[in-house]
Amino acid sequence: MTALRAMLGRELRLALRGGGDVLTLVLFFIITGAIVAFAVGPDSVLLARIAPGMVWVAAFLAMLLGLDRLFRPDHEDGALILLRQAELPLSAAIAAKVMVHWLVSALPLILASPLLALQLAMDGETFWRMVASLLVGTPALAAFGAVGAAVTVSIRGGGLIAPILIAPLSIPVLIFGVGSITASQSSAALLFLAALSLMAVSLAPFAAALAISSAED
Amino acid sequence: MTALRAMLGRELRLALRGGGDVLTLVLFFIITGAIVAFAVGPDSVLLARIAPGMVWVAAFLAMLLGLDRLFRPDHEDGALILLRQAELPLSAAIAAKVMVHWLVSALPLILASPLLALQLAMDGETFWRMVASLLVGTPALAAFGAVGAAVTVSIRGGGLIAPILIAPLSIPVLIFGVGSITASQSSAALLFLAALSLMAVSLAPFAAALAISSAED
Amino acid sequence: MTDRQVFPPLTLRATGLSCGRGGMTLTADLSFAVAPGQCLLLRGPNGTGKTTLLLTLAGIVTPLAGTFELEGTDSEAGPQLHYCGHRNAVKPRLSVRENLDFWAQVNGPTGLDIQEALAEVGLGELGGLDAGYLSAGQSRRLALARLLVTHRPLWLLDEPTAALDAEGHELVTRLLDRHLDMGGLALAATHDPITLPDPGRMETLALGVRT
Amino acid sequence: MTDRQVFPPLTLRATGLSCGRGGMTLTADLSFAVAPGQCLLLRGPNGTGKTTLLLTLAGIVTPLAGTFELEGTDSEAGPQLHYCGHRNAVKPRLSVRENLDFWAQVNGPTGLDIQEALAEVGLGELGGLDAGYLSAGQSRRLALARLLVTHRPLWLLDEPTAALDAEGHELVTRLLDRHLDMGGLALAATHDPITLPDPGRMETLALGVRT
Amino acid sequence: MSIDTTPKQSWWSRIAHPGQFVAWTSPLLWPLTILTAVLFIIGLWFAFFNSPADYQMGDTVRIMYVHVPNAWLSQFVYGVMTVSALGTLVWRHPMADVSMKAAAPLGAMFTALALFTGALWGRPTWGTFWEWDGRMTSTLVLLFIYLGIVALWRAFDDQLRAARIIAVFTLVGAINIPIIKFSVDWWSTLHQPASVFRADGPTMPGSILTPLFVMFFAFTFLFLTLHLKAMHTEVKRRRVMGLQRRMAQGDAA
Amino acid sequence: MIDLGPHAVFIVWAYLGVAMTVAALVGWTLYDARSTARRLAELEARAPRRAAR
Ligand code: HEM
Ligand SMILES: Nc1ncnc2c1ncn2[C@@H]1O[C@H](COP(=O)(O)OP(=O)(O)OP(=O)(O)O)[C@@H](O)[C@H]1O
Ligand SMILES: Nc1ncnc2c1ncn2[C@@H]1O[C@H](COP(=O)(O)OP(=O)(O)OP(=O)(O)O)[C@@H](O)[C@H]1O
Ligand SMILES: [Mg+2]
Ligand SMILES: [Mg+2]
Repeated sequence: MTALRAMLGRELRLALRGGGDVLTLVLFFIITGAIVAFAVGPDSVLLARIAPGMVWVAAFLAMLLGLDRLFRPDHEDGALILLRQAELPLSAAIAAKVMVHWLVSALPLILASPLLALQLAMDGETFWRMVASLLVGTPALAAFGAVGAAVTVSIRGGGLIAPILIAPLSIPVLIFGVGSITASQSSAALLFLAALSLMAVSLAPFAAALAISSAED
Repeated sequence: MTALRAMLGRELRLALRGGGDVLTLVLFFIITGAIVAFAVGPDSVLLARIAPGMVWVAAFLAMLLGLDRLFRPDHEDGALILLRQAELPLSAAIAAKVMVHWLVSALPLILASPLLALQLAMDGETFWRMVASLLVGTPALAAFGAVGAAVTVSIRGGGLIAPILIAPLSIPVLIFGVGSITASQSSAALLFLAALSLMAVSLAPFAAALAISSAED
Repeated sequence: MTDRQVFPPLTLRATGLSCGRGGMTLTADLSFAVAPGQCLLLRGPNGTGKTTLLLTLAGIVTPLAGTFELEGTDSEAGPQLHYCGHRNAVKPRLSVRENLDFWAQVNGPTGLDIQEALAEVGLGELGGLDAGYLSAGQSRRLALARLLVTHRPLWLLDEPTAALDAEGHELVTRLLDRHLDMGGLALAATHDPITLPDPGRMETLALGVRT
Repeated sequence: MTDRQVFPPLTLRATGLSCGRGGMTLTADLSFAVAPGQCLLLRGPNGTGKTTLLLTLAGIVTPLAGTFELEGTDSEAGPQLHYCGHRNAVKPRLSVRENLDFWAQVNGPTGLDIQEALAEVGLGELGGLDAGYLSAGQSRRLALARLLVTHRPLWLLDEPTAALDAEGHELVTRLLDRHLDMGGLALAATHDPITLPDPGRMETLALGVRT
Repeated sequence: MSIDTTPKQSWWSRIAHPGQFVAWTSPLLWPLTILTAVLFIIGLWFAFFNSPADYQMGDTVRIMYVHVPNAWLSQFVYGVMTVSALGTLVWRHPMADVSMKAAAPLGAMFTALALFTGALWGRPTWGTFWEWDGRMTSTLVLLFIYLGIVALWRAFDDQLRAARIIAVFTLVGAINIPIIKFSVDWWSTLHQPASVFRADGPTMPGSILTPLFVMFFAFTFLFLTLHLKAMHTEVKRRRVMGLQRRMAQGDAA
Repeated sequence: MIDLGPHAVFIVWAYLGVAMTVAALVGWTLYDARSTARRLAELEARAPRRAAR
């Protein structure tokens, strides 16, 4: 337990001391909203129509940005080899990483989402549904991202492959995420999203650990 | 001259031999298009409206994704120090890097743009305007990105400054880029974009070189 | 650390072990046994597969043929070895103490106290410093301190003395000697001379001469 | 390489030089001069500022006080020095030959031919291999080959023998000796003993004892 | 961490050794090729000369004889890859990763062909090449997954090491594909009121079923043949890479 | 040839496209097999000592 706490603490410190990563993410998220709003023009009906989708696309793309930093630094300075020999199981270490990844790359987006809602002329009720759907759905994105990053970590310079691998896998998250904002049966979609997140979060650390421990050096 | 050619060749090889080869990037854009369709829904009128914005967001994202690989590997394995002592001026080396960055992260997008246009239900005329605007505008993104990456790599904890630095520079590019696809005075926007790119590309290598060479190790 | 023989008596035995990278055999058909309190030095020119052998024993690289086993461990016990490779796994953004503390927690703090371990490797006063500021030798010392904060019977050291000064060489010898005293095992690949006070504890395995 | 004294007679002179990192003085008030054909060995425990001094002379770190100068260069000439640091600047994705060729082009191919240089450092047959596959010592050899493909009078070597085997130590000695023969200058920070055939060419600067 | 190398005298170990696998399965190649060719000839003859036009879709029903087999194979090949991935991860069977690698580009091609023929069929029947229909869309996603796997194989320079990692990803994909299918169905019914009709009524007359089945087997055997051949090539390619590396290293120990 | 009705273009294109792709794949498979076998033979001729491993 203390080992897991130590892992969480280390990851958080590394992520936060690293500096601008979080800010880049948030800025990217907001810029995406601004650009789309600009492209569509001042048609608030249309904007509101596309808003749920755009929020999810922006969130998905923003979460891709931090992916390469999940395992690569540890791979390159030899820490990943040592983690494979730690008392703490590798999958637990990865679970901690996924959690911190979510904390530093999804949570800031959710906190910044009011700005996006404003840009995309979202009404109050939709806004709250969006917050709920992001809260419930982004863990799945983080988990899939971890699998993608783990699979590509031993590829030198393979930064772009991970997004390609996980984008098709993330489509259900996107569909249910958008569905839980717009659809008439939004609560059903939200439930599904929750189930998906739960499954992804509970399985991904093991898959990622398997991928990492079957990579040589 | 041969030194510059060697630099270009090395950067190209490094970029292409990694996982980030052109096929991967092309795939990335196609998948981005599909993601947008999944999120917004299969309504071709809607898709066409947001298409210009999405194209530029995708381009921006692709450039951001590759940014970390611009100077960081060279910084970490000590090559950046050696480049400061090379016969080839550092700014020339950086210019080569920016050029290759554009070649591997913007050009494939432009090549893949017909597929993106298809997915997002763009009409023929818009498509050509998009190609023109991407061709003219992406160099500026690459150049600004290089400055941001240089600042980040050289200043410890300078991570925080970089995004704040790039964001205000990139937003005009994105706005004019989108403008030159949609707006009625698209040729004016395109001209502006060209001026911006020209300025950015010619100044950025010097700014980046200054940032790097004023950093201690 | 005060009591000797803290480890159960283990023996590392390899029979017919062939290691290699990318399908290419580097060290063929090795058989050796390392008894408790014994240190095996791996020697050989650059590129003969010392690192590869250590990685194989650490379970990172799959052996091409043959087997090896740490006899005497009960299967319940967790990882039994420390690998200390070329790269130090030091995070520049964390302080020296945070770096070490992290590994102590993650591996189980069964060994020395953090501060003691830092003092032992000569970093006692740098605990609060950002680890990115450490010199090459200091980073190496920090990596060695990791071996001290968690007791594990088998040490796999890859050029432990790299970047260390004369005092650092002594430090490595001292640490190794104490580890063997406690009944530990060690394999060390090195180009520098390492001489333990009791030469009977050291054996040398010279890997094939190439290139 | 056949003719001796290919470099103009240069002298590296430092007067009252203080180097340090982050505002903290490490080596205070150094004065020394290195004449053509001379090698200055920097010695001292870990963390005393050998690397910092070399980086200062390479122009990467600004000195805290004092000056240094390479006397005898005309200001038109490009960079006059090779810095060979702890890290090897070897790109894993490029082949060994491509790696070396790149630096030859970028620094100006005024020295040995690529293949000759590789043979010189003992990598003659690995030219086509992906550099990521090189062992630690082989990578170091590749870094040393970079010094050979471009002639530059001043060599700043940071632990040149790190990770090298016995034959590699000889290689470094041989390369240094030949460089001094040609009228070159060298500064080397090292923990290993380096002995040139002609001891008159070597001087030692022991840096202060800290921590 | 130990590897058992004691020889087992079962067929399992006979195909476990790459060299023996090639020697053992090579005689199968020609019969498979001939069988495939014969099936194609019969199937095409049926498809063009011995089957009626559908009363509803007219002659376009003939596209079905290439569409459905490809669509089926697009999923079957993923099944083959999944089983191979299990073989790599669970049984560490050396031929499993070869099979996995050889199948990926074939699967991508069959999926692409399913999309292509489907699109060409959609135009006359639905009046559009592309509709965001559930089945079509999930096939598109499947294509992305295939292409991702192909890209992944290309990105690793050490194919032996790549196999286990890619096996993990293949299995993750296998879990996810049913979810994708389901979610896409849900999505398109959500967005699209019943504008799409499907002509896959259960009442297919036998005269249509016969060519369908023959073509179905023809394509399946085509896959088996190509897969086997590609596996042989892959085994040889690995030996080439091993030899090249050894040669690049000079006289290895 | 039989009459394919009003949509002959689509049918013909579907079959042609499938045929061309399959042909290309078969061709590529054969080419790949041949060139790999040739390289293997070359290498084994150059390094006969280690031909079998
Ligand atoms: C790009 C467009 C299309 C794609 C990706 C696609 C994909 C698929 C898939 C995945 C199957 C299931 C195969 C199996 O499980 O064995 C299938 C079967 C089938 N498709 Fe398509 N399809 C497309 C267009 C069409 C069109 C336009 C029609 C006809 C109007 C059509 C008619 C059928 C029929 C009759 C079957 C077989 C019946 C069945 O398995 O239920 N498809 N297709
Ligand atoms: N991933 C890899 N794939 C193929 N060959 C590799 C790989 N990694 C290393 N090698 C090769 O294996 C050989 C041995 O490497 P290793 O690192 O084990 O040597 P070493 O004995 O530790 O040498 P050193 O003393 O220089 O550290 C080298 O010749 C290298 O080219
Ligand atoms: N950026 C920095 N800011 C502040 N202090 C630093 C910085 N970089 C290094 N130091 C400190 O400078 C000191 C000397 O570092 P340096 O690398 O020069 O030592 P060294 O003599 O080369 O040691 P070694 O033999 O271990 O390589 C160290 O004590 C280190 O803590
Ligand atoms: Mg080694
Ligand atoms: Mg140093």
